[in-house]
Amino acid sequence: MEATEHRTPNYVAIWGMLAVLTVVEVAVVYLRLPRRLMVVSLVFLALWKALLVALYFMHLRFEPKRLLYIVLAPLPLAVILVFAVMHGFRGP
Amino acid sequence: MTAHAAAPPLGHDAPPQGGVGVYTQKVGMWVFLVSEVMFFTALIGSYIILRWGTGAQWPEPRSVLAIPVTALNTFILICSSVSMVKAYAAATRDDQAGLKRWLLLTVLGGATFVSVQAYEYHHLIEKGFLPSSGLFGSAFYTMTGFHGFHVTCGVISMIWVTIRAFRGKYAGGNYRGVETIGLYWHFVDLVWIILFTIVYLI
Amino acid sequence: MHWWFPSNASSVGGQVDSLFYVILYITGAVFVLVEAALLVFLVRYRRRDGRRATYVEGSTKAEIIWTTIPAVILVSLALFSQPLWSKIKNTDTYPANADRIGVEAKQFEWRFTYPGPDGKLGTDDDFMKKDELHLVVNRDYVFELTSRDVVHDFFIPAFRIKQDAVPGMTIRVWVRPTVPGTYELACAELCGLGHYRMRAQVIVQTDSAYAAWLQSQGVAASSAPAPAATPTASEGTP
Amino acid sequence: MTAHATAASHAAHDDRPFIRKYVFSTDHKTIGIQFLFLSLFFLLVGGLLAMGIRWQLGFPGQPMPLGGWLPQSVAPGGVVAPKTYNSLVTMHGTFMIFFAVMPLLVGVFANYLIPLKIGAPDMAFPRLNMWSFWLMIPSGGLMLASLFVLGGSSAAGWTVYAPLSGTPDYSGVHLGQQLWCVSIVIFGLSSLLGSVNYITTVINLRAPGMHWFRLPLSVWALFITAVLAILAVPILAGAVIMLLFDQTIGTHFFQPDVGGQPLMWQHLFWFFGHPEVYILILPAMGIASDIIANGARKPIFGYSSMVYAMIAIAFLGFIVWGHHMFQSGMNPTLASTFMVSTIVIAVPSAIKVFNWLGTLWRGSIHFTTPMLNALAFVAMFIIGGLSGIFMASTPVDMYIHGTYFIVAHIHYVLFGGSLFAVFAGIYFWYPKMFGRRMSERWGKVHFVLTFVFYNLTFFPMHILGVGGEMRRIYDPTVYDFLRPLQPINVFITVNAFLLGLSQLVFAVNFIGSLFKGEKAERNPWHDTGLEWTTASPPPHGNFPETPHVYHGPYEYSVPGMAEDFLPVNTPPAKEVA
Repeated sequence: MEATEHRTPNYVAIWGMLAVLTVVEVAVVYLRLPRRLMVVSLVFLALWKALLVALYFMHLRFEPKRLLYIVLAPLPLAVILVFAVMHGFRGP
Repeated sequence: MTAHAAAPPLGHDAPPQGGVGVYTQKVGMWVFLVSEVMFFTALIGSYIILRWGTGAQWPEPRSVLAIPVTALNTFILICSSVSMVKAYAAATRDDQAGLKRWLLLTVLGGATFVSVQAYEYHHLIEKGFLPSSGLFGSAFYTMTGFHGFHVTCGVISMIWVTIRAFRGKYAGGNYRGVETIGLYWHFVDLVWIILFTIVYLI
Repeated sequence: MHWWFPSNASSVGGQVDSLFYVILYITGAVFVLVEAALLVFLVRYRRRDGRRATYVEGSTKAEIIWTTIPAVILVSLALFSQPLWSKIKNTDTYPANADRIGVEAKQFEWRFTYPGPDGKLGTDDDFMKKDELHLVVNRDYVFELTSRDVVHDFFIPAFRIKQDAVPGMTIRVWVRPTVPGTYELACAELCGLGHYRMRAQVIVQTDSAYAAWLQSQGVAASSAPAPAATPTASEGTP
Repeated sequence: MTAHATAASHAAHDDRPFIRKYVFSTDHKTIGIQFLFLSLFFLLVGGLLAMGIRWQLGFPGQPMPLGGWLPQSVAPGGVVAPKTYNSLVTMHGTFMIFFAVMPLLVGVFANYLIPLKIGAPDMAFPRLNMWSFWLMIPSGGLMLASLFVLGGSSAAGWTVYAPLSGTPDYSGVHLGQQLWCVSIVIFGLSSLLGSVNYITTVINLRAPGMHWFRLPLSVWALFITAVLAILAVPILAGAVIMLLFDQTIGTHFFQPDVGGQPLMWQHLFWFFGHPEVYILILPAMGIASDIIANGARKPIFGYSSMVYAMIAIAFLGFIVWGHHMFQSGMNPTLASTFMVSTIVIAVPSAIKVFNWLGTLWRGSIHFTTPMLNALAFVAMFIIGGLSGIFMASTPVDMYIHGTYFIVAHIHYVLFGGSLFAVFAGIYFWYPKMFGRRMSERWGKVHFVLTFVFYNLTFFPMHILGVGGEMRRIYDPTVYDFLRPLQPINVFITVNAFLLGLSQLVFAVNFIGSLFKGEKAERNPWHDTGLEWTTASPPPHGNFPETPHVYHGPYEYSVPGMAEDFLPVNTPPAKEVA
């Protein structure tokens, strides 16, 4: 059926990448980089890892587009919620 | 969820009128995961809001938590995700021995993760870091606790799937149950990747 | 009988009321038109023998019209509301020379802290009054609203002013009373057992009456230099 | 119930034992009917609590009729105590919203109608569906139990604002509030399982030919509602869990002592709470659309814009939550943003109202009981929608926020809107559910009484609100400026009691018709929907063979046809004949 048709990705390679990214993350923390740079790179690394899991392990890359719409639906709402609430508190 | 996986014969419930083009259990699981995203949004969002939106006092996570242990635990969870996807690949090839082996490894990985987390909690509580220890304590235990709860549920379902695999329920290319539980498993892994970064590292 | 707004006694109340009436007239007109159309249709197109319904699936033109008109009216209402809202709640626009009064809500009473002779809050000569707020007519006030326990709501119907008091936050509320008299301050957010009796008096008086009241409290009028009142003496008896 | 009357005819393929058939059934129809009985029970509970509230407001400090039967701690000398009053207000809201109106609309109609209307034999996950019902039992049971525990039930309002709800020292409620939280979490799980099912079923189990734009508006509405539920309810669950932890294990999420944020509770709650309002009104819109098209014998006016309007409402419903918090101490600039989004959401609602009017225009309106209730839905929804515009305007909201104006508004939407549609739906699909018809005459009596007393009860609340009367006030006569309004309160109370009594007509009609009702044919309302092409009540598995759909959902009075309705599964060849 549809899920088996796609070329099987090299799971071991992705596993290696995830492992390396985790090591890099921990290294970033202990490198004592400037705080802003550290936060940006950590967020970037986390998103990269999350995308690898979602695209290959959950094989979203190989799913029909319409399923993607369902999956992506909550993300804008999550962002709206967090940003609106953070801006909702008055300044001192 | 898994109980139904094998019930309808393949191709029976192919959507007649342009559904999303995948089988029903998978649609159901993804819809469920969408709601899980919102659940973790409430928890992770609260953490972000409390820490960065209100100017509250916040300790450096690294001064409280043991990063190396948790990094190792992260790695274990990632490994169990890989073994899960290998189990799925084995199921699609009808490689029954591989399926059983990889499922067992996945259960082992998940159980190890939960055990390490229990050890971590024990250690932190002994040190006097409790859910009542300020906002960080509150958020830390609620977020990692609920993630741990999800992993535990995953391990229990995974044991169930493994038992079914040993009974040959996924023979003949019937991979749906394995794929569906796998989606949940990878999702839990994905949430941990985000949690680890936000709670432990930043 | 008085079955409508309490009479207005603040500088912004009139504008709030006018906005209310603008919306009331618009929605009232829409209400009458739409419900009348509904009734007319119900009578005119009731089932009668020998007549069939006309097969109509829709009309893009009609739908565009009845999408656009409400959209225009509604958006202009929002634009119309915005300046008044900003004037009332945006703390940046508050008058700089306003008198400050601390308002602390707690279960189930209001505590008003007056700045005392030096005109500043947070100094030794502040004095506190329970459930009684004295204001001078036509003077700007900025209340510093806090809560000691749960969420309360500072509601003076005659001033058309309402603002939650949230524990952990200090919220500034501007008000300019315009009519002398005695009004009521209510808590408008469920705050526990005694919520319904969490009530205070707001007494808007002339300058001289206010000064006399200050005198009776053992505090000299803010204009005259006076010996600092001790906190015990200033603790008003409720 | 009455199912056994027809069950004999298809016993061949329905040999489930009693317990699988009527108790732990996985059949969506049985589950829908179970939800119906359960939620009508909670509607009764919520209604009785409302009577207590109204008595105290109309006649403060006077002993309640039958109040002497209550324990002295709850009602000393038959007079409602202040704490009891707060409990009544809280539990009335909780029961009505979570355990009456939401299960009535979603549990009953989504379960019963979706598979029948899209031509599916059952839900995608029947066993999960059964769980979704059976989780409601512990959930509702805990909520009921909380009324009887030491310290009383939750008394912080149905919005349970922290920190009042989070700290027993402030509210005097210990266990009751915790039970509230646990019950709501279980409720959330139940609603989640149901919603996953509805969404998956609509996506994947539609009969051949039933493409998206042939779905009846009721199915569209229920589908969109389920989407709202899976996105909004988990936020509530997360927030309630944090609140529960604040109470039990000493966390500080909403406790300001070490920097927790009471406002964050309000944000999370209303991020759920506003979509919840649409969860409660969208299915009503869908049901009303179906019944109005049927009653007017006309296609729904502007079908596709009705669908897009619902989608727009659903999306906008997620970005308007702040309008519940204009006076909460939230940044006033953010409030302005919420004002604009709130104003915008009125547009799709207006489109829907005009399209219903367009449907009636040049129709041939049959005043059946369901149609009368559906028309009342439209008429009342107009009032509820228009009164909402007052609140959307931030400066006006400053005055009417937290007053009876809000109470009037929510009851015009949830009672005048949702409940009239629920009544319409029950009268309409009762023959399909039970194989018997409810009495039309008594149905009309019930409608007239409800419509009149409903308006006499809730319309005057607008005036109370303009007069400044705060909601959730135990005794309004404490305030000088409210005392002149007291005659209105007395008037409302009298009418509220009459409104409550009028529901006896419905109860007798509903229960009596189960046994004595006239036997229903397959299609008593001459409707076009698929559910009417199968037996009443439908057999297990719904359709003897998978139906094929050839037409849109509202083909009424098609020119050139003898009949004034064209069932969706009529093959095109037959149509000519």
